[in-house]
Amino acid sequence: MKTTGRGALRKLLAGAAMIGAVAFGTAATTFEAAAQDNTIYVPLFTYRTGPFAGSGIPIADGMHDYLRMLNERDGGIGGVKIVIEECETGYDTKKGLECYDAVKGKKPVMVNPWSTGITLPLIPRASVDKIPILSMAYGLSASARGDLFPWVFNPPDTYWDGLAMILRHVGDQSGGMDKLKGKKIGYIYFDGGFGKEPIPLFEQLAKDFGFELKLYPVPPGEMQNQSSQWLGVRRDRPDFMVMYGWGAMNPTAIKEAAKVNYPMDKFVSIWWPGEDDIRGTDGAKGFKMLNWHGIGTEFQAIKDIQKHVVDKGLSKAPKDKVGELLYNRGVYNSLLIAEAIATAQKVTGKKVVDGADVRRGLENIDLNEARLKEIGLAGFTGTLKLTCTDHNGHRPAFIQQWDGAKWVKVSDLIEPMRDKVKPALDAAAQDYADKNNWPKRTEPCDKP
Amino acid sequence: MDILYKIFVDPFVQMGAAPDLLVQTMWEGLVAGVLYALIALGFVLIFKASGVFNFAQGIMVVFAGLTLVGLHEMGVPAFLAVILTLGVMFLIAVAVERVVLRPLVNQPDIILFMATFGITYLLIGIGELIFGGNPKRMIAKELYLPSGSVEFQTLGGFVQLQKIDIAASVIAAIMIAVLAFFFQKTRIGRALRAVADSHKAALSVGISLNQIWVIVWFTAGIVALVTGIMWGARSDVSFALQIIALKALPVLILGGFTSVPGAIVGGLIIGIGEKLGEFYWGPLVGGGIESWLAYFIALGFLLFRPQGLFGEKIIERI
Amino acid sequence: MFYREAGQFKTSYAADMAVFPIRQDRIGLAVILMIAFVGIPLFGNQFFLSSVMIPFLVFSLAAIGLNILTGYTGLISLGTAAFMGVGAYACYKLTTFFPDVNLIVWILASGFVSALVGVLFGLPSLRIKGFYLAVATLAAQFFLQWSFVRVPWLYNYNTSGAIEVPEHDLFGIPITGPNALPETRYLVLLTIVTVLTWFASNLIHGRIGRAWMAVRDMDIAAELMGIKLLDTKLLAFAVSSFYAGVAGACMVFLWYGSAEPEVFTINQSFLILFMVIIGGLGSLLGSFLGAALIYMLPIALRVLPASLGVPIAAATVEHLQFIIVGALIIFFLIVEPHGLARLWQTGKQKLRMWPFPY
Amino acid sequence: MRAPGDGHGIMAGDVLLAVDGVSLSFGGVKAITDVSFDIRKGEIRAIIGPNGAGKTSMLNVINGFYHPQKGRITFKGEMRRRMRPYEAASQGIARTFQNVALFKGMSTIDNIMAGRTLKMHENFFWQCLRHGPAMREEVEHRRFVEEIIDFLEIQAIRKTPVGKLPYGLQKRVELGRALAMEPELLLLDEPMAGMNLEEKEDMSRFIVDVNNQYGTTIALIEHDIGVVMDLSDRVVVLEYGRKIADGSPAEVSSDQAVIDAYLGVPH
Repeated sequence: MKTTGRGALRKLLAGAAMIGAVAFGTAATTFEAAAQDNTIYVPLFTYRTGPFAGSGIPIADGMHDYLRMLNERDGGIGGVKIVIEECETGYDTKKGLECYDAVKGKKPVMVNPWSTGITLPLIPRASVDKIPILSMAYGLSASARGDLFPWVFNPPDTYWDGLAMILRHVGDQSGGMDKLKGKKIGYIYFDGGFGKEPIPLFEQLAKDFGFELKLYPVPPGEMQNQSSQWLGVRRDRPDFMVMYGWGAMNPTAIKEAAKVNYPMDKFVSIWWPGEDDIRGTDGAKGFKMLNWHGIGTEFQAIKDIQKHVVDKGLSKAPKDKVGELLYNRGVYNSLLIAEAIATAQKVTGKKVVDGADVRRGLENIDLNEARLKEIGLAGFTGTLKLTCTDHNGHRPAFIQQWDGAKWVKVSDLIEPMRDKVKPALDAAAQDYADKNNWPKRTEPCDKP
Repeated sequence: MDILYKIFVDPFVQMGAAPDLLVQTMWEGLVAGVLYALIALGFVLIFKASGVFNFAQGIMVVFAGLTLVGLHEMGVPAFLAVILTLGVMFLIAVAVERVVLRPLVNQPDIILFMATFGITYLLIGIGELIFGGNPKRMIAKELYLPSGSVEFQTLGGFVQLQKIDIAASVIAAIMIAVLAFFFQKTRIGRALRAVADSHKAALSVGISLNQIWVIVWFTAGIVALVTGIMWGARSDVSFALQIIALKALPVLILGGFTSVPGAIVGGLIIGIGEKLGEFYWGPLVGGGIESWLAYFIALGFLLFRPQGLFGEKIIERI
Repeated sequence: MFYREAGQFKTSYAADMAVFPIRQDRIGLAVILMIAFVGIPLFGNQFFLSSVMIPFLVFSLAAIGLNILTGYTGLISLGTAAFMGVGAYACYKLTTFFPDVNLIVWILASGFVSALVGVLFGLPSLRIKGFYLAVATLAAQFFLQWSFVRVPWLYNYNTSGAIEVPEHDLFGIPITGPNALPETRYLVLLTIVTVLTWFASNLIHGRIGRAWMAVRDMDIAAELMGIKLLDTKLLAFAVSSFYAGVAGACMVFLWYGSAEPEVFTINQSFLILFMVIIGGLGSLLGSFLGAALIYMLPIALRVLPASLGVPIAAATVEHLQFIIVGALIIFFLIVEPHGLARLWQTGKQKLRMWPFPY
Repeated sequence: MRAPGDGHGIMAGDVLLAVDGVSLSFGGVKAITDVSFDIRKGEIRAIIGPNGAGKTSMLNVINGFYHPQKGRITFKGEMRRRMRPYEAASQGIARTFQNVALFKGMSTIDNIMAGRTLKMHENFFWQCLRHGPAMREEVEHRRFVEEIIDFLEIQAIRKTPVGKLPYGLQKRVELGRALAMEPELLLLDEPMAGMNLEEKEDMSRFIVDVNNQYGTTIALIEHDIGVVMDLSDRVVVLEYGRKIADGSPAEVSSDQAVIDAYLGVPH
């Protein structure tokens, strides 16, 4: 070995040792530091890096900017400032858990894992740590059952509701649900937990309505390489295609669909594609997806975001991205956070609420038209009312279609098939409870 | 018996029933194979001349594509961006030679192999730091790459070829021809081959090993850029590509690590094999077998011909 | 001055063959074990235990496994994460079949399942070596990961497609599930890791370890000396996969509490490989040092600038992490291919000479 | 050390190994063509010849690393056509290599201990614990290895990684590793290549001592004709893969074909 290298190396080692010592010294203090008494601490788990960053960045911006706007405009919620802190997960469970352990000591009022993989391990911990989980339209579908999962919330819809609504739309297009008989419906999905979850219900519905179900799984490593799946589509010629995709899978699927000349208006996706997934793709016009909130900046609250946050340079979002689909999805998520905190303040009478209070707040969320108007989001989304037993709401959503440049709402609100979804939900919840020796709910319900 | 029928008869019945689909499947496989082959080609260039198994080739593809698109997003005209990207790839080649290869000369192969893991991570980090981590759309139109498709009514159905795929195949073929010419006919090319045969021999004819490394890494960088453009035009430029790029490994096993024709043929076999496998046999086990089929094809092949299709038989000496 | 073996005479071969022949080393080890078993659980806070120490131990165990294969036997593997997955799913199945049997038994048993699978994928090592073998391990990585998704039996047909860990007790104290204290989980894991590290150290210093290293350094000579190549390589695959499997089971049961197939991706395999490279190929100590560096680096990166009042965006931290890990790999391969472990040795050597360096 | 091989009924002077009409080729290239010779128990047998004569290939055939296309090899009275290197080793054939093939990352002791692998049997379980029988076995073999270390006078480099040793010492360690196998037939491939005079003298002494003290049969390839003439009992000469002479050093050195081969008379 070279002696010159060794001298440098020694210095480096000494340096590294010092950095290490400082790091863990400060790690202890930083993570020990409890939230100040007069603020509410809301950690945001975000993923601005990694393979799913394309979707993660606008969502993170939307979540952050809405809460920041409340701070700037109203001085927080109910006069209490919100401490917003992002923790980068990279959509990686390992880092997500680390984020959770990092924020746990700072008395967060809730966590938003933004990954089903991170949500699942947190579910059992929530009740022990007294930190509610808001997994907005992802996570464990069965956690919609408030009586079994008092600390977990997944409004406004489960993936099963989403499927049911998509099939309703497909039925409408065919001229009635009874016309689905003998039809062929293809399902292209991310070959992991999220994409596989709806399959049992899908199969059930196929039996009930008499259509044939064709499955096209896309393995996680092959998201950009879907030609076999679309060849299958060409062979089977399904009358409709349903997609549950994520990350790079979405744009690739839209491209491939266009390539095989699949009629785009028969291709319906769950709520995760964003503008960036489709913009500029030839032949993507007509692609449909499910959604439950407004797009654009024509809402008072979003204008306030522009005024108080974006224009002041307090946002990481580029100006033209504000109001895009996934940005507004982030806003919706933060709307729920803020509403939960506000409701908790109302229910408990306290100003500085904690996790247990916010859990009650979430259970008492009542976003009616009047309230939406009050917070400057009239027409932004449908109403949502959660209860002690219903942590989801199973709200109706609508179909929007890509007109080549933007999303256009093309359907009325579609109600999910509660009668079909409920048994599946109950069975899954029961199964989960049985397999994991799930404890009974001890938290009392608030009287509405 | 039913299972045997499904494995050994039914797929072929399907092939016969819809020959247009069979042709289409093979075409898709061919196109995927061309792209695998292009990545493998980058591996082979470097392996031949420097004995380094360059794990970073896949990430060089992403990095080149990302740089190109990133520069264009910053307002650089498309073709100027291509030239600048080539400049970046050249800088990478120089940096790799200076920082990695030169200090590690004469180390065991496995050490150099692992060093390319380091290059991989560096490139991922730098690429994301400068250009951001989200997938980007390739500037295909600005580069006058064709879009749309041509359809042939044939075989009782139709076969549809994407113009970009045709372009990719043609460009790949041209590039291979140019590389072959470069290796066979030019002075530098001959020098490169001399290095491949024996480092000492190369030194004795007065060729600087360092220059040669820079040249091969730069050549591999050019191949990476072309691959990045073609692949990016098919899907997006994103780091998710690095997993697919690993498929170049089975391609190399099939083709042999030192053979350019091997890389091409290997790429096509893997590409077509995995598409046929996924399409006709995949449904038997629920699909998605594409993620591992290539590796199993390569493994099966290895057991019978460990040196690859075009590799020379290795005689072990002591 | 203080670290010196002068005056310590070995009177038997057994004493000379001890893993730590120098008294100060033995004292040092005892101190470290004391700190690990007593100090850390007493004084470490929740975050430190559950987000630093537990992951560190899990990765150390996996790194030991990979080091046995790559560092000691010279067979490169890119499939460590998949074998961890085998361990995790095996443990999950075993605990659902026989929920009343002590969890520790099943964690170890799942290592054996993983070892079996490891041997299966190690079989091609008869014909192929070097980079070629990396492809066999890639086949394992992608095939196994596919199986975790495609075989619903493995996850008990859960609709979420994930495996969840219910509460398990050890002597009446919960060691898994949300009610298990980080201290308990840490101590259970630490015990497993300590015992298995001791086993690994014993194997490496005996006949089997020498055979592995002989195969690594000069396989032809080893063969001509009567070391059966296939047996030796397969044993390395088996032991390595055993360690990876136990690490995987511990990861899901004592750390995550639940797991999706995406946990066991190739990126995790890479991460563990980097731990081994940076820590030191062919060094048990290196496995620990490498795991510490790679796992704790991002945490330090995240916390350090913030505490110094230099806020760095979360995304930038991620990117920097890639750059630093990449640079470290190259740095270590160039300056000290034997990694952190060798630096440690060198440091000790210096100490031995001190204060008279020549 | 005990004298090995006595139990097999082969007395000193009997044929230990017979090579009979062996031919070996790689692809189209012939390495060895129809070579026959024998090695008697207890003798030092030299194989000489110009570069590329097929000497090393011959050793590789004898210990099973190459499989000849034609011919037979009889060792200790057992005839065979194919044999795995493992079998050759377990029957008592050990060797050293032209370019030192030590285990570079291991210490001198571990290298020589590795030579004891075939003699060690304690199972995996005890190996894990490194106590009880495994430790007893380890100590027992360590004692044996220490004898070899004393014999070869390499006590000082016991714990040095062999990659750091000078070439001459590496050769010595390699001899030690082969001796650790307690072979009946020891194949030495250019044991003195690249050594200075003093080192050669040492190495010659070790070879003679091994042969005398333990009665080990030795076959060696060597370029230094002087050494060969001094050491060996009988010499076989190869050229272009064929045997051109066989006999005592004196006979061989006066053979016209051998003189031609070494002086390079064109054919």
